[in-house]
Amino acid sequence: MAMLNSLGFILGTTLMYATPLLFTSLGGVMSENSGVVNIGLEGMMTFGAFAAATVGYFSGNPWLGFLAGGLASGFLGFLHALACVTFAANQVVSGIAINFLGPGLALFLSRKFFDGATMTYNLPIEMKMPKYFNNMLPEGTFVRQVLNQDISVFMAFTLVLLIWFLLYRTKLGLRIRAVGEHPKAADTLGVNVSRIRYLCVILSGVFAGFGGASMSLAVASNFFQTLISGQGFIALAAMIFGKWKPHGAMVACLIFGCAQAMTIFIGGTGLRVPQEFLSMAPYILTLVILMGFVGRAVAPASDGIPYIKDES
Amino acid sequence: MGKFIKRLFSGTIGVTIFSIVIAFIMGGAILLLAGYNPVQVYMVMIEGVFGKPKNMAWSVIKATPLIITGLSVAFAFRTGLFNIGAEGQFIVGSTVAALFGYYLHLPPLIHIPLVFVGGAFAGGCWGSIAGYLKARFGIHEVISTIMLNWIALYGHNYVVGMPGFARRTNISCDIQDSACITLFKNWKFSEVGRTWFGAHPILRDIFKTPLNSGFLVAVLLVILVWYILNRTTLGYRLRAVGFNKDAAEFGGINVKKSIVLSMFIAGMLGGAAGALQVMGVARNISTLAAMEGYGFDGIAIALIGNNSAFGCLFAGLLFGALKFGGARIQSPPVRAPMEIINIMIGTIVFFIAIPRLIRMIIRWREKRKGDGDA
Amino acid sequence: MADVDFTHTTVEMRGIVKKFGSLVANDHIDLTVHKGEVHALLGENGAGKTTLMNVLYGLYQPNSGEIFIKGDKVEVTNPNIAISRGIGMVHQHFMLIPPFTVTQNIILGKETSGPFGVLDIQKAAEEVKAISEQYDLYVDPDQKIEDISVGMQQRVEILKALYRNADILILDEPTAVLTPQEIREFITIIRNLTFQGKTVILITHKLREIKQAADYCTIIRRGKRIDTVEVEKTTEQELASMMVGRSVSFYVKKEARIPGEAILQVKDLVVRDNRNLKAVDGLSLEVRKGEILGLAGVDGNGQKELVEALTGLRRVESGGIFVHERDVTNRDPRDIIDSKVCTIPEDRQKRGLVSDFTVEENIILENFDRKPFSSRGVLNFQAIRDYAGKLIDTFQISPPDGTVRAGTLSGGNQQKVIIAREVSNDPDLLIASQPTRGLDVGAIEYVHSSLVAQRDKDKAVLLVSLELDEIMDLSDRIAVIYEGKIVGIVNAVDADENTLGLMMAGGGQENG
Amino acid sequence: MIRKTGVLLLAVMLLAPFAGPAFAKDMKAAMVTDVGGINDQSFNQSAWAGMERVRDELGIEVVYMESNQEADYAPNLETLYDQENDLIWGIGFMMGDKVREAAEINPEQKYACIDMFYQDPPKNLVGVNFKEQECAFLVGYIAGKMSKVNKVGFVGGMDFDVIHRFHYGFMAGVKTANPECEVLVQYAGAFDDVTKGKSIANQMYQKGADIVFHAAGFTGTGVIEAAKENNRYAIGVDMDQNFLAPDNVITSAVKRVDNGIFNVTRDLKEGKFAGGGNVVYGLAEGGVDIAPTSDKHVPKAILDEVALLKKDVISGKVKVPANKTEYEEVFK
Repeated sequence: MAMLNSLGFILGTTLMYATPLLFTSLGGVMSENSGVVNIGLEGMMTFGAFAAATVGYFSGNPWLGFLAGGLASGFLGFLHALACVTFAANQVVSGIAINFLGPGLALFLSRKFFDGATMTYNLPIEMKMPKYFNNMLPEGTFVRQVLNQDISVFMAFTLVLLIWFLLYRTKLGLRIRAVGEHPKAADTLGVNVSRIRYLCVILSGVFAGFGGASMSLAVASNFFQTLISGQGFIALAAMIFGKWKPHGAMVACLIFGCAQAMTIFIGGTGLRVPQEFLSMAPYILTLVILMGFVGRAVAPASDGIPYIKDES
Repeated sequence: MGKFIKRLFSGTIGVTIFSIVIAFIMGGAILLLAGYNPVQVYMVMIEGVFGKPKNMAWSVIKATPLIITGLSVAFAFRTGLFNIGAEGQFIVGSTVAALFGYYLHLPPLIHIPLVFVGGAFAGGCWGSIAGYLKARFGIHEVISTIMLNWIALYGHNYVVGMPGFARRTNISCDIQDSACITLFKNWKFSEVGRTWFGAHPILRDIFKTPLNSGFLVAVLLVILVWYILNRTTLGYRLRAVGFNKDAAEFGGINVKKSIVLSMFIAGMLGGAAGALQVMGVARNISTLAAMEGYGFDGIAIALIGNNSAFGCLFAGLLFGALKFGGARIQSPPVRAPMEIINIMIGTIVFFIAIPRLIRMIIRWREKRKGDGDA
Repeated sequence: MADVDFTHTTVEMRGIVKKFGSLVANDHIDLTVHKGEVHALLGENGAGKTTLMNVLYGLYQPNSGEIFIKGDKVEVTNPNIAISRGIGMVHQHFMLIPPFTVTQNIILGKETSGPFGVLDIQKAAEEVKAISEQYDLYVDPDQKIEDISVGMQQRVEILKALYRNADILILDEPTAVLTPQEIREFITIIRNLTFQGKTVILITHKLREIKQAADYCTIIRRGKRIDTVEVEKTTEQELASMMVGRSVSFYVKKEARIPGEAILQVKDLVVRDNRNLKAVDGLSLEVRKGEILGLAGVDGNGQKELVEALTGLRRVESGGIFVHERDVTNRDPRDIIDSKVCTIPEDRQKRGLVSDFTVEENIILENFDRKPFSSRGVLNFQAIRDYAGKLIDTFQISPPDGTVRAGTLSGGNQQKVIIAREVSNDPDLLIASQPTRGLDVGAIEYVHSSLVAQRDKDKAVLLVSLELDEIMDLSDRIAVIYEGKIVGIVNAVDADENTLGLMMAGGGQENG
Repeated sequence: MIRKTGVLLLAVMLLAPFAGPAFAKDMKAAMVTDVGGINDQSFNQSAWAGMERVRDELGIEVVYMESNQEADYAPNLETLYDQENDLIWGIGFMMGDKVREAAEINPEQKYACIDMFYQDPPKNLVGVNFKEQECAFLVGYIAGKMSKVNKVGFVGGMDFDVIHRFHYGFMAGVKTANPECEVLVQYAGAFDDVTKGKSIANQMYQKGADIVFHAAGFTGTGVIEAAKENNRYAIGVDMDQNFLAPDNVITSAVKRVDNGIFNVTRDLKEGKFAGGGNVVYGLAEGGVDIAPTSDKHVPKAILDEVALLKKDVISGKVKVPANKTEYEEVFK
């Protein structure tokens, strides 16, 4: 029973940790499959977390907040697309810019709306993302321990399915991947490379924003300066780890979340492991897994290369 | 002369200057929209940087580690690697410098270089881990350096708390005076020093800051990096690998070794920045709750400096000034959010990313001017 | 002759001008193509043929000029418009996506899909199969492009156009990668297509093909249309001088020589490719002092892997490589260069040059850490500049300035930089892999004479090329590679295209 | 060289008259926050509340500067020095050393630092400390009394002495109220990791604990989130955190940083600046307490017992342990 309880806790916590990463990672999957490197996920996630918490607070509706988080980051995604697609920018540089702009704007606006504070006001529980399954699952059972999650968790995993389906089973997905692999080939067949890249990069912002929103509206109940601190980069790593595939990213996020959950679990047992070593474990684990099991990851062939029509 | 200026502005430097100007305009617009007087804000910033000699000293102090982390990122970029890990290398460098600085008891002439080299070497080793992982396992350096940053952070926190090294909660013991590079560190607190400085208030003001020889080291490193990259066979080899590793391999260059070596050097620079910060400013290390951003600022600096060594020097000074001057805008009379600085930095980098836009504008202007002349 | 319908012009382009910055790629070009004909566009590399066709296909917008398709004036602002007007284009560098299947590549942009854009790949595959049967272009719809042969890939490209109901097919340098037999087959396919009412525009610089396949030929030189001629009424020599603007000799002058002892010996070599298959499978050969050994073969039969193994870039699984009877198997590239083996790599951009380096810097790529170019780890710029200047003079590299970025040079001059670098190392063995790919006639002549000069200096030369003409013109002996093995070695004087072609397709006698 | 020095000296002499301090008119006080920022729902915010009281009640002009990283402490202190404040506060022990350095360099300027106990401070510097263990003791007592399952939890931010005071004070309180009650303890290793705080608390609740006390900054807000979502109880820290979850935060171990700030600044105005030493605020001085909103959830009977206990602590009859050694001496 105790074993099952522990397992329930670890799985449940894994899901909680993985969710914001997963949304953001899927954002990365979208953008990079269309051939645009998005290192600005961190900035987008931060801005999304802020916008979600703010709109959530003022509207009292978590769904509006969640959407606003996506839209706000979608705006940053638009900027990134503008630079990378229209102006053929160096995509890494533009991403770095987003990483300064996102948090900068978030904190600046936060001070404007929240009385000089770099954090938003706390949301009461009824203004947070709901837990629909809370009451359906019987109290104290294993299933409940695992699945007693915010709705955002289920949304993230549904999104994995949707994006997998989109990329590998639909017309649009075929075109997205074609544009990421060989934009010129797609162009010669009348596929509008710019439009598809715009769409994907903006969507990548939207998903990163959802990732941020699932932090500020579900895991926590407000936005503050260090809420995201590095998760966007972890999500980026997870996407590479997952070989640029939605299901791969999901596995990577789960592994990462599980490492975090294990950290907490071990910290709660009597084992005298220094706190710092527990905290660094997930990162070491990720490196070890990359060394041993994954091998060389292959990005979409044209990932990171601007497509310039007239200079072939 | 006119031709020279024209060439300057259509080149990379022109793009950079243009981006900085746009950033100030954008920053101003945002401040205006938010209800602040941008002119006043900028005046406070400028006054904050240039108003007093000691403020300039502060800007230089702030700039010192940033110049070097910028160099670290730029060096890696020039050799085809993206070093997001300058942050971690900085942390490792500062940790080892603090340990060497505290536990070793040596005369300053030996101690100072030893601590510096120790920190730099540790940073180098940290960096070369990422290089090795890339060369041996093909792990992208972006992932590995992100992971290594966090590992460095927690390792650092562990060291801070080690019994015997922790002076009090969350803060380690100070390094020995013999490892300190702050100018007149003890003398300025002594009776004689105070009396002398009392008579020379401006110098007193300047040396009140933890002004240290770190900036000189930074300038030397800038020259060294420039020299290595452009004048030595080592630089030639690393750049060849950076530009085109297939051709380099074809030409008989050992690509894997070069990747490790180049991450080692980039890491050494990151570590050196950390060591100098400990030796000159902080004198101890303390528990980090989150990344401090030296490495991430370094990325922006490398980009603004166009990945050239001297570019990093100027971009670093710009950053130092923005950071020190920018912090002043939060106090009266303007009370503006200092995050405007990050927005401005982001804007600079953003426009640097799109030189095409700026070139288009320049071309368009020239064309218009040409039409006007005709 | 096909049924050319002179009453209908299918494509008419008038006064097309296309500029890239200051470069005028197309300078008021006119082109008229009639229904049912094979119309060749002849010109050197960079003459502007492909640009003109990209304009017709909507990939580029012309600065001025008009396009009429089937009598209607059309603004072709993007490929979709061209496609809807029945134009299909097969590019020289195939526009195929390697990890996609044949079907996915063919339907991209015109997908068969159900509600919500869900792909119906099954139905699409059937459609692909149907068309491939209709035109006798067999492909396996479910295979990935990266797993099929180049000839097969070309069929996929043609099917892509046919799938879009193209009746005007633009084929850009379609035969560059084919064996003589495949070329013959290909010409039959083209003929077949015209019989079925299609019009074909053939971009090429190969005169023989024009003679074999085309009805009309428009010659373009430096962006300008020189003339349009009826192929039957002209000679190869005439076409050539119109293309180059002067009379050219196809014949490479070369004295007979008696080769000396073997410099390079390869014994039972086995090398695996990127997919871990045996690309070189028990290959043996010898290159002797004072001879050019030409290695003929269809692309993808292990040439690339062989050269990579010889230069130390790829691991040898078994067998041995000996230079001057010294074992250099699995040595690193440095060692091999030091044993006086130099290489002109097949891919200038990828292997040959660091395009962001200056010409000077590229010239010392293999010697930068030696005196006089550096001492104690510090580069000596004066020595580098002097040396580079000398080579630039000797090899007539243009522009004659060592400080320009190598990437800004023309293809021919880039190749000259590589040749200058390799030849001036004074190698005993020179490996030249596709040394003339993508070069114009002048540059090709230059490269050829450089290779012959090496031979005449009593060096050994291994020439790997996909162009059979080149191999036959230059080589003293010709070895044919098929599926990683040498299937035959013949003396050049005894060689004829037919037997070589047969051997290249795997039909040759055993190693003699 | 000589000429250069000469020019420099000339410049110094010319500029010297302008660099001296101007005459202060009204009194001014300022504070530098640590990296948490001004509205951290914790002690920076509490400190600023104290400053605002100083402004409202004493008519002293007040300002603050926020720090983004450790390297900001010194320049921020310097900027405030330039603005001629009468008293400059450093908030948090992290900047204790920097405040002391500033005080030594600028002997005419008065400084104070929260949570910092100085050895031999100069005359112009005062360290202001709190007996966190005393308020933690009281909330521990409440937890011990209110736990229905004899199991409560403590989540610490980072492993060091201020947090140890909370930790062992709390343990002592719990054991005093109910020796049978088990205390689950876990440190998060961070003050800013909400997810971690939430997971740790989740685990504690899952293991059966019904009340969790945190001393963990933002990490602790995660603890309160977990309480809300699991519908259990949590105990807040530093300020009255009931507003974060009115139904779940039963009480808070309040550290009256605001009172500390107010008192020291008022003393300065009245000419009684306690420079050259430290002041320690405990229950007796009103420096720590339990939250005023405690009566919403805690039964009157228990609050009455707490009131008695408070008297005993103040009178010294009950000695509250502040670290592990002291704790083990009492509860073995």
